[in-house]
Amino acid sequence: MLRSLVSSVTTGPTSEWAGRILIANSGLISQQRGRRRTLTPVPWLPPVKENIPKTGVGMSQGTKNLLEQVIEKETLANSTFAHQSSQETSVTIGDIPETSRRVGLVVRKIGMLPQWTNEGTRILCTVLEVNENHVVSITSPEMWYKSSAVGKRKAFNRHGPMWRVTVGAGNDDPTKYTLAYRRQFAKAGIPTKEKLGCFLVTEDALPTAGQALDARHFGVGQYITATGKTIDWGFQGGMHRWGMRGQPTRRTTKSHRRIGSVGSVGDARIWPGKRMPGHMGYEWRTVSGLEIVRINVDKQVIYVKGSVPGDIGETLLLKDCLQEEKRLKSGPMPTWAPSLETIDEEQETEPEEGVVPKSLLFNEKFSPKLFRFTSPSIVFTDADAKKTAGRDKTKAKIAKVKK
Amino acid sequence: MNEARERILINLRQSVDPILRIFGHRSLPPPSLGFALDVSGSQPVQKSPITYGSVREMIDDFSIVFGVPKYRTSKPKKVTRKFSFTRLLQPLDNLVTCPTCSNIHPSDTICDSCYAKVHKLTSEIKKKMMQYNPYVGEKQDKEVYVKFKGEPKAPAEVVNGKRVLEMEDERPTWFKKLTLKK
Amino acid sequence: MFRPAAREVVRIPSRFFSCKSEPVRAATSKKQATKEEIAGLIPAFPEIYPDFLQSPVWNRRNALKEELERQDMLERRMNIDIPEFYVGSIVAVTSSDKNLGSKDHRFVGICIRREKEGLLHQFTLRNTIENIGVEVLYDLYNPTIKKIETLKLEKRLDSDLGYLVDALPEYSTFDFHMEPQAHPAGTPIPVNELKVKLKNPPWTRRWEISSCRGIEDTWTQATPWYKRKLHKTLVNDYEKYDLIANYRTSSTKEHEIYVQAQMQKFEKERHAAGLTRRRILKSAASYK
Amino acid sequence: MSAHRVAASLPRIGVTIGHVPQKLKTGGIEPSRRARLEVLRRIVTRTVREERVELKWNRAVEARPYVERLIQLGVERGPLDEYTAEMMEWWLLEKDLITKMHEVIVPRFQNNASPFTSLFRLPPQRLQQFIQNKREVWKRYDIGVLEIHGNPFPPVQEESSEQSDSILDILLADALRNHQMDLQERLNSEKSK
Repeated sequence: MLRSLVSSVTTGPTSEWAGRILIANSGLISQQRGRRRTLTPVPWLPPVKENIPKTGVGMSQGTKNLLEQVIEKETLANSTFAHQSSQETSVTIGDIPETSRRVGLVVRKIGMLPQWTNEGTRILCTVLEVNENHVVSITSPEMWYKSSAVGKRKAFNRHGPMWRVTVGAGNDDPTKYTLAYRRQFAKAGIPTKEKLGCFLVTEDALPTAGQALDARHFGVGQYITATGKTIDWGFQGGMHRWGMRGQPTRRTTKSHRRIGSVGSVGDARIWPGKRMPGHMGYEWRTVSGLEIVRINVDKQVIYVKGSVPGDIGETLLLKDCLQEEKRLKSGPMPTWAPSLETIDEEQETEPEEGVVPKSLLFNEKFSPKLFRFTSPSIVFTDADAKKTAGRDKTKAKIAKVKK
Repeated sequence: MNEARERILINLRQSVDPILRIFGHRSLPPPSLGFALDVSGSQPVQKSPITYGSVREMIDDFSIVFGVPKYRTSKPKKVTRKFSFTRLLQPLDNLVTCPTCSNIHPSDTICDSCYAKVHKLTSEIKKKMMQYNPYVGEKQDKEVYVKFKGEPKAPAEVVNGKRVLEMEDERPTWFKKLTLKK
Repeated sequence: MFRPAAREVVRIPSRFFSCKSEPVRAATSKKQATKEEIAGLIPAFPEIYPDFLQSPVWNRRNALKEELERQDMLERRMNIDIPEFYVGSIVAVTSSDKNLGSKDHRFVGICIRREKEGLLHQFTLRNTIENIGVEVLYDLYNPTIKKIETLKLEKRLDSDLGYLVDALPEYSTFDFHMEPQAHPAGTPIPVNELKVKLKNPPWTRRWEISSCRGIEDTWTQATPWYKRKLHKTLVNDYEKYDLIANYRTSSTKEHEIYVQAQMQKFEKERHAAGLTRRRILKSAASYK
Repeated sequence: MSAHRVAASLPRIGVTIGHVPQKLKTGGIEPSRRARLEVLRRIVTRTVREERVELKWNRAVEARPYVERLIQLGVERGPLDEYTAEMMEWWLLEKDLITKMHEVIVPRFQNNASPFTSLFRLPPQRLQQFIQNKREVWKRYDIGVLEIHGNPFPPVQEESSEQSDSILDILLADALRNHQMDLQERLNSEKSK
């Protein structure tokens, strides 16, 4: 009786979030009660692409080409229309109050590459591509509360009423998707999106539906939170999945990577939650407190210091970091808009001799501590050497004579 | 559920009784048929090696081992399991008709009746191609030109150093002149 | 921990093989521009510029990331002259270090390994100082490196001289004050067919089964214990015949032509802007 | 100081290559990577010998890039290259096929790019395997036809006629043209605004 009660509690849809205890400190591998990987896909994912038998109908090559041209023109029209509509929205660069939450971006991890600081130390950065983000829909807390189970928990939480903003990324060929899926984009007047992501946004930072989001939504030097699915390792044993130590290679027969005993005799059963081999990875994980060191505006690419969950090519949700000392004090509210472009432009200094003219370079924003590859090699001064020479560890510590 | 148990009992009795007679020297009075009662009124454990008075006792002893259904499977579920193959098989939705021989085949494959003709002629040409005598030093080191019966001798520049294969029968109408794809 | 074939797998398709079986006959396409049409191409591009190749991991070959990385690499090559050197050439690197203050640190050694692609590219120099073997691993694009000189430009029989660790010290001792030997432009790169004699075993690796061509006869020196074990060792020399496994990790001609065209464009822009006269895309063997 | 010739890298293979190498099994050899290469070796030899072969579909898909790569090696580097000779010698079991490869097949593609072969799929065949005490055992085969271009055999598939005259096609083309004009007007009005 007890077992069936326990399993029904944990497998119910509402409980899969409740049972989730995430301790995000470094070393401890925290274990989650209840189901870690929901079998039902996340609600905002597009439906599995049905195999619409394209060749079933005798479409000649000419018509197919015509169809592709029309789709391209439609995507162009939608994005220009969305771009213009986001011109008019009122956007200010102001300080962000404590309680407000801004919308985030849906990005794709495209790789990792090293950057160097001005002191010559190496930083391994993750490169994230912001691929044509548009706001798809905005639902008020009341509507969200009424319409969905997730809304019942998240719409009115301890941080106050939260609006749900869905952001789409990556224009895709509409013939791949069903009409029901495409309807939400037609309503917002934006091209069909491949990936969707949801964010909790407060009232004062609400964007408008169909608004284009830009990489400059986040500033350089700001801290962000990255949420995504971890790398899918498949079925893995206890040693790799939970870091168990396994058994010695010698003097044991057929058990070197086994998990060993699974409980004490007295229990006569195995406790629920026992760490065992099973599917590892491909679960939602959040890494917060990642610093942005560089933003390439032309290519809409963000360089983030450190690593993010997920494999290369996977999608991530980027939000502002909510940790107290790393919180964003001021930035574009509710989001970046082209109208801010004129303000950011530094005054145009006439290029002295030897400096690379702006036309040859990407339009990029650098963190002050980052080494720019256009400048010559780093040269240290004697002062740097003295600064680092701390106490000479070889000599004994002698008490200072108090005068 | 009970008729399943009865069937097991009958089968077991037919196979086990002769064995019992062989080594079961002392037959205990057969306990009452009520299965559940047996379990509650069990006698004190005998020290002597276990001998089964009757099949019934043997089944009672091993019944712990049998898996038993926990819940009663409903009628609709039973019927679906037995007769629902029509629903399990999905209809094929990518069938097309071949423009030349109007034979139906999946859209991502070629038409098999057309290919049968091609296959027959190809294997004939292959047979001809393979007829060379390697021991005399003949090798497959030249391109092949296929000449059918009743065709005029091919002009020199087409054949130029190719190996000509003489085919017995006519050139089929659907096999147009081979245009060299360059 | 071996990831289940995820090293090069993006997503395992639902059907076991992912070949779309459209029955359309494969169109025969013309050969692309042959080498002569694009002027200034270097045939030995993968050997001279290993850092500009794509990653052997199929999953990491992302065009946008490569383009951004290449932009940084070319900027860096405008500020420091990175000479042409191979595994087996003797190279001198002067770099600045925070703890040394304004003094420079210069290390001379034979390059025994060049690995990884893009900004991560690393090369290892080996030398014996006071008969202690020293191997220093440098990041090619580390901004603290001030100068790289090739003192002797030559190749060896192998692309990885890891066996110098077990070889006699005389093979990896090079004088710090050795003056550079200029390589006559236009002549092919010499290949030093030196066969190295190893010290007595125990070695760091089982050189007797490795396919290194630059080692003296290892079989006679190998210990009998390993010789007895040889028939049990998993010998998979047939893997070199797997054409497609090789194709998955090697670079393609189209990519090389594209990268060289990008480098030429970058070079032309910088020359036109009058910023520098340095040439990036150059090769000692085919120097015109 | 001999300077060995630098081997230029080969162009891209224009054929779909499966993400994961298939585990091909054959009798006699314990299934391993070696067994897979042996199976592929036999298929490549037979393909070069007969220029059009019918194979199991998954094996045809797996072997096609290997045939392409061999032809590419012959076309790009020619018979004298050391790596090409080694590969040809290993991959073509019957040694007279090496001469056929260099004399017949490679000259066909001197100025052609990668797809040198075509692969067609036959509808699934249901063939009787054997009869076991009055019970026929049928087996379902997915067959692929792998062929090298320029072979003397009749073409498997004629060039499909371009213009399909189905009514739906005509209506669809017309609707698309109208939609295109509307979009054009909308864009122009936007620009003018």
